[in-house]
Amino acid sequence: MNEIKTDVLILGSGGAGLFAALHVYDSNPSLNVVLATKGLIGKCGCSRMVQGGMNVVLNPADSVEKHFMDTIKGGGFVNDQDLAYTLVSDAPKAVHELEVKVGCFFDRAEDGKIHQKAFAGQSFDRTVHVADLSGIQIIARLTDQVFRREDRIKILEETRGLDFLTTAEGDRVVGAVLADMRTGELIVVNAKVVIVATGGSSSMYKISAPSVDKTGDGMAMCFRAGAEFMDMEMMQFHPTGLLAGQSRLSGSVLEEGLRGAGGYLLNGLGERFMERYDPERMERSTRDRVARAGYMEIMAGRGTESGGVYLVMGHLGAEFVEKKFPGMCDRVRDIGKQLSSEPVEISPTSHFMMGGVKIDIHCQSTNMKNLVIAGEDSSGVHGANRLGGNGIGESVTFGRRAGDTAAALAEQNILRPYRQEQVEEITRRWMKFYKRTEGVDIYPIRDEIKNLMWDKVGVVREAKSLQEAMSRLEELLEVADQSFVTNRTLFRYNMEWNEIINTINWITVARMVSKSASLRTESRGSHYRSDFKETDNNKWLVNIYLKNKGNMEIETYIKPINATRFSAEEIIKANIKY
Amino acid sequence: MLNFPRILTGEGVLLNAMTWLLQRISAALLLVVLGIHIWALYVFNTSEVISFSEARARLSSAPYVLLYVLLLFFGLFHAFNGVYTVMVDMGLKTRKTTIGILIILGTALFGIGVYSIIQFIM
Amino acid sequence: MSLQEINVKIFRYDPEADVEPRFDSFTVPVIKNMAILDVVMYVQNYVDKTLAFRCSCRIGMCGSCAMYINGRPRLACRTQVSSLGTPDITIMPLPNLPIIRDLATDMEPFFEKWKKIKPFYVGKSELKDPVAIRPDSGEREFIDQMLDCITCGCCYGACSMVATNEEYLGPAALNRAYTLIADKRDAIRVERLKAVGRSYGVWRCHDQFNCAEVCPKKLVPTKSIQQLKKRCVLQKFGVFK
Amino acid sequence: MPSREMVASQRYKTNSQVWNAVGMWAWMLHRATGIGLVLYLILHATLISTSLISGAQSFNATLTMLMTNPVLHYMELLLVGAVIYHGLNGVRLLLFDIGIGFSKQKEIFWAAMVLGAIMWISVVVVKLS
Repeated sequence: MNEIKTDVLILGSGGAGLFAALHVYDSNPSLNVVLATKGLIGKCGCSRMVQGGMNVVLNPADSVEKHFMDTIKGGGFVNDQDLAYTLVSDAPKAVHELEVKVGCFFDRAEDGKIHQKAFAGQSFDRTVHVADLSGIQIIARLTDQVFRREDRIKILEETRGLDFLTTAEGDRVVGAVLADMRTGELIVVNAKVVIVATGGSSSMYKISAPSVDKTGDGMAMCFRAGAEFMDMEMMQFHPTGLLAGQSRLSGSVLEEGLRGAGGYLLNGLGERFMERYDPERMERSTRDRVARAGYMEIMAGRGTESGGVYLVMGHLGAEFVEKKFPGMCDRVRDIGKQLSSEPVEISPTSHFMMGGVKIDIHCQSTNMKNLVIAGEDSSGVHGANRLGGNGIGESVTFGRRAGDTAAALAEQNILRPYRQEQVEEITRRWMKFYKRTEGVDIYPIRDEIKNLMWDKVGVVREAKSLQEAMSRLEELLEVADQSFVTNRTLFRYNMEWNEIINTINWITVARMVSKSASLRTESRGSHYRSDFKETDNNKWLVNIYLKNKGNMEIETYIKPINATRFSAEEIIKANIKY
Repeated sequence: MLNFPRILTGEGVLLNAMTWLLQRISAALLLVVLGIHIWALYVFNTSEVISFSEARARLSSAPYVLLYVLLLFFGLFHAFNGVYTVMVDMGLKTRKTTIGILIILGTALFGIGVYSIIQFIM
Repeated sequence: MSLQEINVKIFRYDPEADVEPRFDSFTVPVIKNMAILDVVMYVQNYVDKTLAFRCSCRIGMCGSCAMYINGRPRLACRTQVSSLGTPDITIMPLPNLPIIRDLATDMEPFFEKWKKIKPFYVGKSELKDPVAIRPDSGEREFIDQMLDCITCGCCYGACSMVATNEEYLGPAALNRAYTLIADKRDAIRVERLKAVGRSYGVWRCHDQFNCAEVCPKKLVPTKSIQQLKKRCVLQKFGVFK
Repeated sequence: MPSREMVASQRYKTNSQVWNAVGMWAWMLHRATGIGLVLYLILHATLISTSLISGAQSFNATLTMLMTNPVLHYMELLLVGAVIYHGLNGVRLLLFDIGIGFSKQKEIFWAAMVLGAIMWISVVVVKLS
C-alpha cells in the first residue's frame, strides 16, 4: 500500500477544494498539499456545473446587510447567522480575487463594470455570471491556477476517499485512506489537516441535478468518523429540472435566471399555477416554494402527460432568449425542443443539501480536530433553503477560509501517526466486496434507493413515509454490505466496486436525512411535511444535530439557532411569511 | 556587441515565424508568376512544340529573365519548405541535418535552373 | 426516426491484461431522449459490469465523457442516439491518448501540453480592481467566445497533426493560449507567445478544421491559432509587445 | 505518485481522423498535389537543364519527344489539375491566414472547387480539340 505524508489533504476539486488549495499555498508556499479528486481535476462535482452565477454585493446601492437578510429570510431563519454573515461579507472579496488574481472574466454591463443579473428571492440584482454557464469559467481558471502551484500541490486524479484515519481518542483526524480508481490500489495519506470539499449527496434521488460522481462521500466519511451534523432534513429541490424521460439528462437544471428574466410556469391545464402559491412574487419566489408548487400540481393530476409542468420563455422573444441563455437553449435542443419558442417540460429536481457537517466560521468541524469542511459538505450557511447564486458563493468564500485555516493549523500541528489497525480495518471494510464469489447485485439496490428517497423523503414528506423509508434504509445498509464485485481480479477502473461504495455512502447520508426529517414536525423552507403544514417559530427555531454513536446508529439532539445578529424574538415578532 | 534585427534571432535557427511567412508570400507570388509562365507556354505559344528559338526570343527581354529567376527561387523555396513542413508534421527528429540537405538540394536545383536560363540568353 | 433497439459495438481493452483490443456487441433498448452516455451506462449497469468509461456532469459542462462515436470524437452525454441516424453504433475511446481501460483514456498528455503554454492568468501588477471593459468595445468579443472550452479533448482526438506529431500542443492548449495572449490584463503574454511560436506550437496547424468540426461547444480553434500565428510574426518584427 | 505513474502507457492508436469532413479532404489533397508538384518541379528543372547541355538541337529533340508522346500528353492534364487544385486551395488557406472565412470554410472550398473544375475542363477541351 502506498503511503503519502503531507501537511494538508484536500478531498474534492470543486470551487471549495481548488480555492482551499490556492489559499494553503498562498498562505505558506512551503506547505505540501495533496489534492485528491474523484474524477479529473476541475471536472467532477458541481461547481463546474454552476449555471446562473454567484451572489455578491458590488453595487453601492446594495449592501451586505440586505444580502444577509435575503439569505436568512430565504433560509427560513434557521441559518447559523455568523456563517451566513461570513458568506455575504466574504463574497465581494472572493469575486475580486477571482477577477484580479485567478483571471476569471465575468460578463460586463453597459458601463463596463461587472454585470449583475436578477435571481429569485433577492431584493437586489446581485448575481455575477458568465453568460448562463458560469461554473466552467470559474473552475477552469481555478484549475489553471492550481497547475501553476504544482510544485507543492500534488494532484491525485480519480482517487476517492474511503474513510478518515483518526487518533485512538477519535476526536482528531490524522489522514485518510484513499482509493486510486485507475489501479484499484489503496493509498494512506497521513496529513496534519484534512479539508473535506466533496459536495453533497443529492444524487440519491431519482430525479437529481448533480454530477453522477457526487455521492455524498465526504459526508458519509465524516459521519463514520464521528463528526457532528446539522440540518440534514434540509434538502433543496430545484424547481426547473429538465424532464427527459429515463435518460440521465433528466433532472439537469435549467437555470434560475430564466425565471429571473421573466420566464413563467404553466401546469398541464395551461394555468399559471404560481398564482395560487405565491401571488406576490410569482415565479420569482424562492426555490423551495416554486419547487413545491410544481410538485403539488403534478401530484394533484394537473401536470403534463409525462409528469411535469411547463417552463415558458417564448414570450420574451426568441432572439433575446438565445442570446442570454445559449447554454440552456443548447441543452434543451439536445432533447429536440426549442426553449426560445416552445414550452419545455420540467420537474422539481433534487439539487442541494443545506445540511451537513457543523462548522465554525473558520470552517473547522465543531467536534473533530484538524478536520476542515468547506462547501456543500458543511451546514448552517443556508438554513432551510438556499438562494440561487449562494451555492458557488459558499464554495468559493468558504474554500478560501478553509485554505487559510488549514495553513494555520498545519503550521501549529505536528504530523501525528496513524493507527495501522485502523488502516487494516478500513481496507477490510472496502475490499471485502472483492473476496466474495457471490452476493448482491448493487445496481438494483442503487435504483431502489433513488426511488425510495424520491417517493418517501422527497419534496413533500409525512411521518408514515419517513418511517417506512428509515426502516427500509436500515435493511438496505445491511443488504448493500452483502454485495459483491462480478470480476474478482479486476481492480483497474472497476466501476462496479466504485458504485458499491457510492451506494453505501448514499444510504449513510439518506439515513441522516430521513431521521432528521422525521424529527422536524413542522414545515420550513425546503422541508415540507404534509402532516405539519405550518411553520412553527415558537417551537422550531432550532437546529437538529446528528452524530454517529459509534456503531452507525444515529444520535440526535436539538439546539437553538445561532441568532447573533437577528434574534429569535425579532424573527417571531417580524412574523415574515416564507 | 552587434545588435541583430529581431527577424534573425529567436528560437534556434529554425525561424518558424519567418519561414511560415515566406511560405505565404511565395505562395501568393507563385500564383502570379506561375500563372504567367503557364499562360506564356500554353496560350501565348502558338506552335505545338516549344522550340529553343521561341524560348530564347522570350528570354531576350529583361522582365522575362527576372520572371524566371523569381519563379525558380520562390518555386524552390515553396516546394522545399513544404517538404520540410510535411516531415516535421510527421515527427521528424533530425531537423538540422534535414534542413542542411534540403538547402544543398535546393541551391543545386537553383544553380541548374540559372544555368538553363543563361543557356537561353547566350 | 423511431428505433426500438440499437446494436452497439464497444471497444474493450485492458492494456495490462489484453494483447489486442476487441469489440463487444450489445443490443440496447432505446428510451426517450437516449444519449450515448445512457447507452454505455445501461451496458455497464445491467449487462457487463466490467465495462469502464468516464463521466461526471452528464450535461456537457465538464467534458469528461468524450469518446470516438461513429467515426468522430463526441461528448457521449450530448450525442443523442437518434441524431446518429443509424441503429448501428460503434463506440471507441478518444484517439491520440493512452488507454486506461476500455473507453477511459488517460488525459495526461493533453494536460501536459495544456500546462506548457502556462495556462494560468498572471495579472498585471498595476491592476488592483476588475477592469472596466464595455461590452460594445469589441475588445473581448472573440476571447469570451473561445473561453467556453471545457477541455474535453475532442479536438485533440480529432486532430491529425496531433496523431502524426506527438509533440504538437494541439488545438485546445493553443486556444487557451490565445485567450490569454489576447487578454490585455495578462502580464506574461510575450512569454506565452514564445512558447506557442516554437516548432511544436502553432506552426503545426494546417487549417484542417477537424477541431472545429467536432467541438461540442462549437468553438473554432483554427481561428485562435491563426490569431496566434499573426501575433508571432508581428512579434518577430517587434510590433507585438 | 501513483495516479500519474500508473499510466497504462501502452499506446493503442485508434483511428483519429475525422474522415467525413471537408477540411480533412481539402488538406489531404493539398498535401498530395503538393508532393506531386515538388517531384515534377525537380524533374522539370533537371530535364530542361540536361537537354541544354549540348545546345539547341538536343533541347528541341527532347521537347519534341516529350510533347508529342500521347501518354505524357494526357498526364499533363493531371499536372494541370494538380496545379489548379493546389493553387485554389492555397488561395483558400491564404484567406484564413489573413483572418477571413473561418465560419464559411466549407462554402469557400466548394466555391473554389467549382471554379477549379471550370478551369480544368476548359483546359481539357482546349487540349483535346
